[in-house]
Amino acid sequence: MSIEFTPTEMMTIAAARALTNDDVCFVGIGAPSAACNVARLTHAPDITLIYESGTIGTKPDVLPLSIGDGELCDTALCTVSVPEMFRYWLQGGRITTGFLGGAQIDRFANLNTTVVGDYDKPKVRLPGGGGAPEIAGNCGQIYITMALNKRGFVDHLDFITSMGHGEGGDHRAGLGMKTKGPTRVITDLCIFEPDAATKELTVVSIHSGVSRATIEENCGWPVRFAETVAETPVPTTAEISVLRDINARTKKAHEAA
Amino acid sequence: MSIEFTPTEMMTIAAARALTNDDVCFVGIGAPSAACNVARLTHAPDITLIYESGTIGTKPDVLPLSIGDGELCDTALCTVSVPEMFRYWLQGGRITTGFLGGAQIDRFANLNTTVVGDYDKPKVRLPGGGGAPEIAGNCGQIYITMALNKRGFVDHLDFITSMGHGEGGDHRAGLGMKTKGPTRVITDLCIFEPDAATKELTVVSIHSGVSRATIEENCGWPVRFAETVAETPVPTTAEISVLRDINARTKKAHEAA
Amino acid sequence: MARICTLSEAIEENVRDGDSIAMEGFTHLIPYAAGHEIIRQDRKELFLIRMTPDLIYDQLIGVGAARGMKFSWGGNPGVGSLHRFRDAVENQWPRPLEIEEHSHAAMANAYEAGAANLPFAMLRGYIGADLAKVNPNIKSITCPFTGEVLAAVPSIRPDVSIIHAQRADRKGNVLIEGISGVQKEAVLAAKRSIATVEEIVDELDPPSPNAVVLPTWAVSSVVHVPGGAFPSYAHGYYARSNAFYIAWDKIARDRDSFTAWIKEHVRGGKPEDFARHVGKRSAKAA
Amino acid sequence: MARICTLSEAIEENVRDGDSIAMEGFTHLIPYAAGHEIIRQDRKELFLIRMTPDLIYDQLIGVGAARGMKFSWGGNPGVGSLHRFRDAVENQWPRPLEIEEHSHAAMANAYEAGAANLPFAMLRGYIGADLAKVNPNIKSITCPFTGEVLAAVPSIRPDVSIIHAQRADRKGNVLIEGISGVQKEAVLAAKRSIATVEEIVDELDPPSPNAVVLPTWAVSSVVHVPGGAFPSYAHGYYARSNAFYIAWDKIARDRDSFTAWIKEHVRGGKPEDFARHVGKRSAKAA
Repeated sequence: MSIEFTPTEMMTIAAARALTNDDVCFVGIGAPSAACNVARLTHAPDITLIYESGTIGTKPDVLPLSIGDGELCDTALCTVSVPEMFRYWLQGGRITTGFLGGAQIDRFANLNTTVVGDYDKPKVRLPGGGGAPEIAGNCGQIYITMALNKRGFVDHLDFITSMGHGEGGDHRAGLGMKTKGPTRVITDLCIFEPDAATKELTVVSIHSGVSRATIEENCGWPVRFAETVAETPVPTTAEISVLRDINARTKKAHEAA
Repeated sequence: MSIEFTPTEMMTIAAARALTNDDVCFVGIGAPSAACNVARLTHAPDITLIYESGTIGTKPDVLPLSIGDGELCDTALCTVSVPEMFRYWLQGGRITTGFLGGAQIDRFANLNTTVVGDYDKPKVRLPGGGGAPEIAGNCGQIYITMALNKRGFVDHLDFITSMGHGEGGDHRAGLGMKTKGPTRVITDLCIFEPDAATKELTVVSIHSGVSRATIEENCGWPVRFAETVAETPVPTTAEISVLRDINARTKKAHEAA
Repeated sequence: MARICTLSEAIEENVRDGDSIAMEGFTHLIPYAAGHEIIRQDRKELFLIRMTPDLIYDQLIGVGAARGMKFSWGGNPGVGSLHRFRDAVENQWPRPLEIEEHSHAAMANAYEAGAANLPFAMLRGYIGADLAKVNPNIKSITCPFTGEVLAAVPSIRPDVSIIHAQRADRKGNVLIEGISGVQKEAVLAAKRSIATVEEIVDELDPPSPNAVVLPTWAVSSVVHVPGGAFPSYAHGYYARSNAFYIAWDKIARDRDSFTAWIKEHVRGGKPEDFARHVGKRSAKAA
Repeated sequence: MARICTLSEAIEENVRDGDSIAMEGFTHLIPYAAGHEIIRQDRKELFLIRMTPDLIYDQLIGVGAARGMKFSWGGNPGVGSLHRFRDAVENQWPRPLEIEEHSHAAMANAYEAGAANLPFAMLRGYIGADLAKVNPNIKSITCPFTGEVLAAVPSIRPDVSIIHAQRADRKGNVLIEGISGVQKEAVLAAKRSIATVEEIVDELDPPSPNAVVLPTWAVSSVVHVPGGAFPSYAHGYYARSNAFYIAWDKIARDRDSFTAWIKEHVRGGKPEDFARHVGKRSAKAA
């Protein structure tokens, strides 16, 4: 029996699988939030989800539209102030995994969510960094989820909002950062991991039915593939049904509200 | 009709009278705690009392033995963490009046509660400063209550635990301190205030029945008297009965517990 | 002691042309009714401070009330752009907007330092990030014990801070419950402050000794404005109107439709209008 | 995830000879039972950290378990001296005690900085005070924006912190209610941590979303020790034994009576002994 699924569903489920029961996860809105909650509702029921609004150990029944929806507080173990969240919990080094996305990413997993064009005279003014600069620096490791396309995966960033591996190699460690930085970039077509030495993003797994050519066509830099590239296992019936259920509940809730 | 009262009662009541309804008061244990609560139970029912344990707007029915008795939390508007108390409320400049006492005081209202003798080889090791150094610096003004005797009112302090007016004059302002420092020292025999120019403690009011000679005999430095020295009004029946009632309730509670 | 008064009086007394102003609420408890009153009273040359400008500052920017803004994330959460903010930055409409941009961590620390009466905040932050290159208010500080270098930003000390909260008692003590964001810090860091509240009650009766309470003597004005956080929400009273946030995208995308909306709903409105959102939404309350 | 275990196991696993150790609780919730277990397990060369050493450290100092102590107020609250502490400082009995002395504000800020993973804390403090002359760990820092000079102290990062709290659930999440002191900061600043609790319950059910809760993954060990804060108190469970604090003055004044007391009540005691204080004192509970 084969299951129909969209590339976005595959991306979310691949991201969910990267999480474990022991993770303490700083969750962003959008794809990360879906992935983290699918993990919680499938293989990682004891995962700790934290949203930057201050909600710790939250178990939302529908996905929040904002980072601080009431649902997050209602279902949390506790809720702390935003200064405490950033000081004791994020900077305190208590978060194992941070999830980030962005408008643009480069081959060293640096992210831009600030401006397209010149900072002082931007072509497009994006929302800005929010929590990202310090999430990138203070979480044990970073997962990134973004759809793979040339608008997002670019050869050169106009602005580095949050540092990934900088210029590659040991750049990050050289700046005194003790955390791992981005260890995985999960897209709708494939999964990248940084090369152990150069830190350049390298395809390690390709989603079912996707060709190398499609990946290359959709990426703004010449794509490197690992020596052994896996095929990402297709979503299971359980994974897909949990994801679709939560998306349906979410849609209904947001439209009603 | 004349009321019998002890010098300690007079001291506490004189201190209570210095407080107003608008004061936000950082309360120490012992005489300050009695004075602040007598003020609250007589002429200043809306005074805000804060104890360094984090209890804000507390209204104890019995005086606490420690700075963090349950009674303080039970009757408080709210209770904050100790770092918040010292950061947002004391350092934040939100306290109008701080109450201090000490083992020793000098003529410029500097206090010692740290050591008698050399710091490294003390003759007597006292408890130390606790909140005093920053209470002295960050409250709008400071009241001090201490029994007047030669052991406490000394010509020279072995150790300055908390700064009053330093070496006098504009010493305090010269160190960048914007608060007033000690504005009144209330003893069991008289009330001192710092001279406007020199900041030397000067007797401005003498308790009923006390002679200038008695004050001079009990003070470790040559006492200055203000040009006009008032006679401290004797306690009213109401003041005395409120003080004795709270002391009686307190004694009963502490012995029972 | 806080003065309990009308919203019009509170804005009149506390918000002045040219002020730096922080209106806080992290998704939750955003003081929209107060924002509308500022527009009605036609305040000018404001320097806006807020971690997430949100619709409330999109409105103030769009009417031209702001000369500048300090912020850390300027989007419509879960929806997309703040079009009035973008129009001001990209096209200087209706006027140029000076921006001072930080990260959330830096803003949160800067509020915290302001509440603690410190001149600056330090954090492990901004490493490898370009923001430090374009914002002269991001400097560094060296630990005198370890030699480590940390980021430093000035503390936030607004002329006035405005928050919305669940309840106040008749003395003006204010209780905040749920996602409390940086509201306590914003109030304590400011020279003057206003709290609009859902209810004024005889007894505040906080659910725990450790509840988030602002004593009356730490707040300038307290105003009863039921529904005053709509389309944001008040935990225990009404839920967030995600539908309004989604609808705002279309309203604000176009200058004319934005201006028409402001004319009808803000300039032609009054604080009491917010009360209807409580009834409408209370079924969703916790 | 915290391991729920016996007090003996928790001390065995988390407290090592030579450790820096913070046992916190500001008058309230002082972890006395854990202190006694450390004495029974004969830990040596500890560096004690605590704002108010109180009877708990008077006992550890008196048995010779400590090489040094960092503190800000070393008295018996409302009663007088800590005689074992004084005997150690004045007469080096039973051994010399290295002291690092601060103010409350500095200690509170240093714990806060430790929890925030900062190397130092800054404060408006110590101005004109002699402590800065005798403690090399009081330095200064200059604001890079205003040029103001502030006091700086190293952050506190204990090897192990121990607290007592009201409740934990079966996963090991811990709730503190009432005067919460610096306990949250002490636990988050430490490498390892123990919470002894009055009760272990199925549902933690905090009274407010903003209650003081330590998640299980932020604590190493959780131990059920009813009455474990006696003669201090547990808000909602039992009141402070002011009478014991007063009685301690006489017990501790004399080396022999102190040693006899330790022999009978600590070395000859067990964690379960603390439970009787709950029953005895529960009538006074809030």
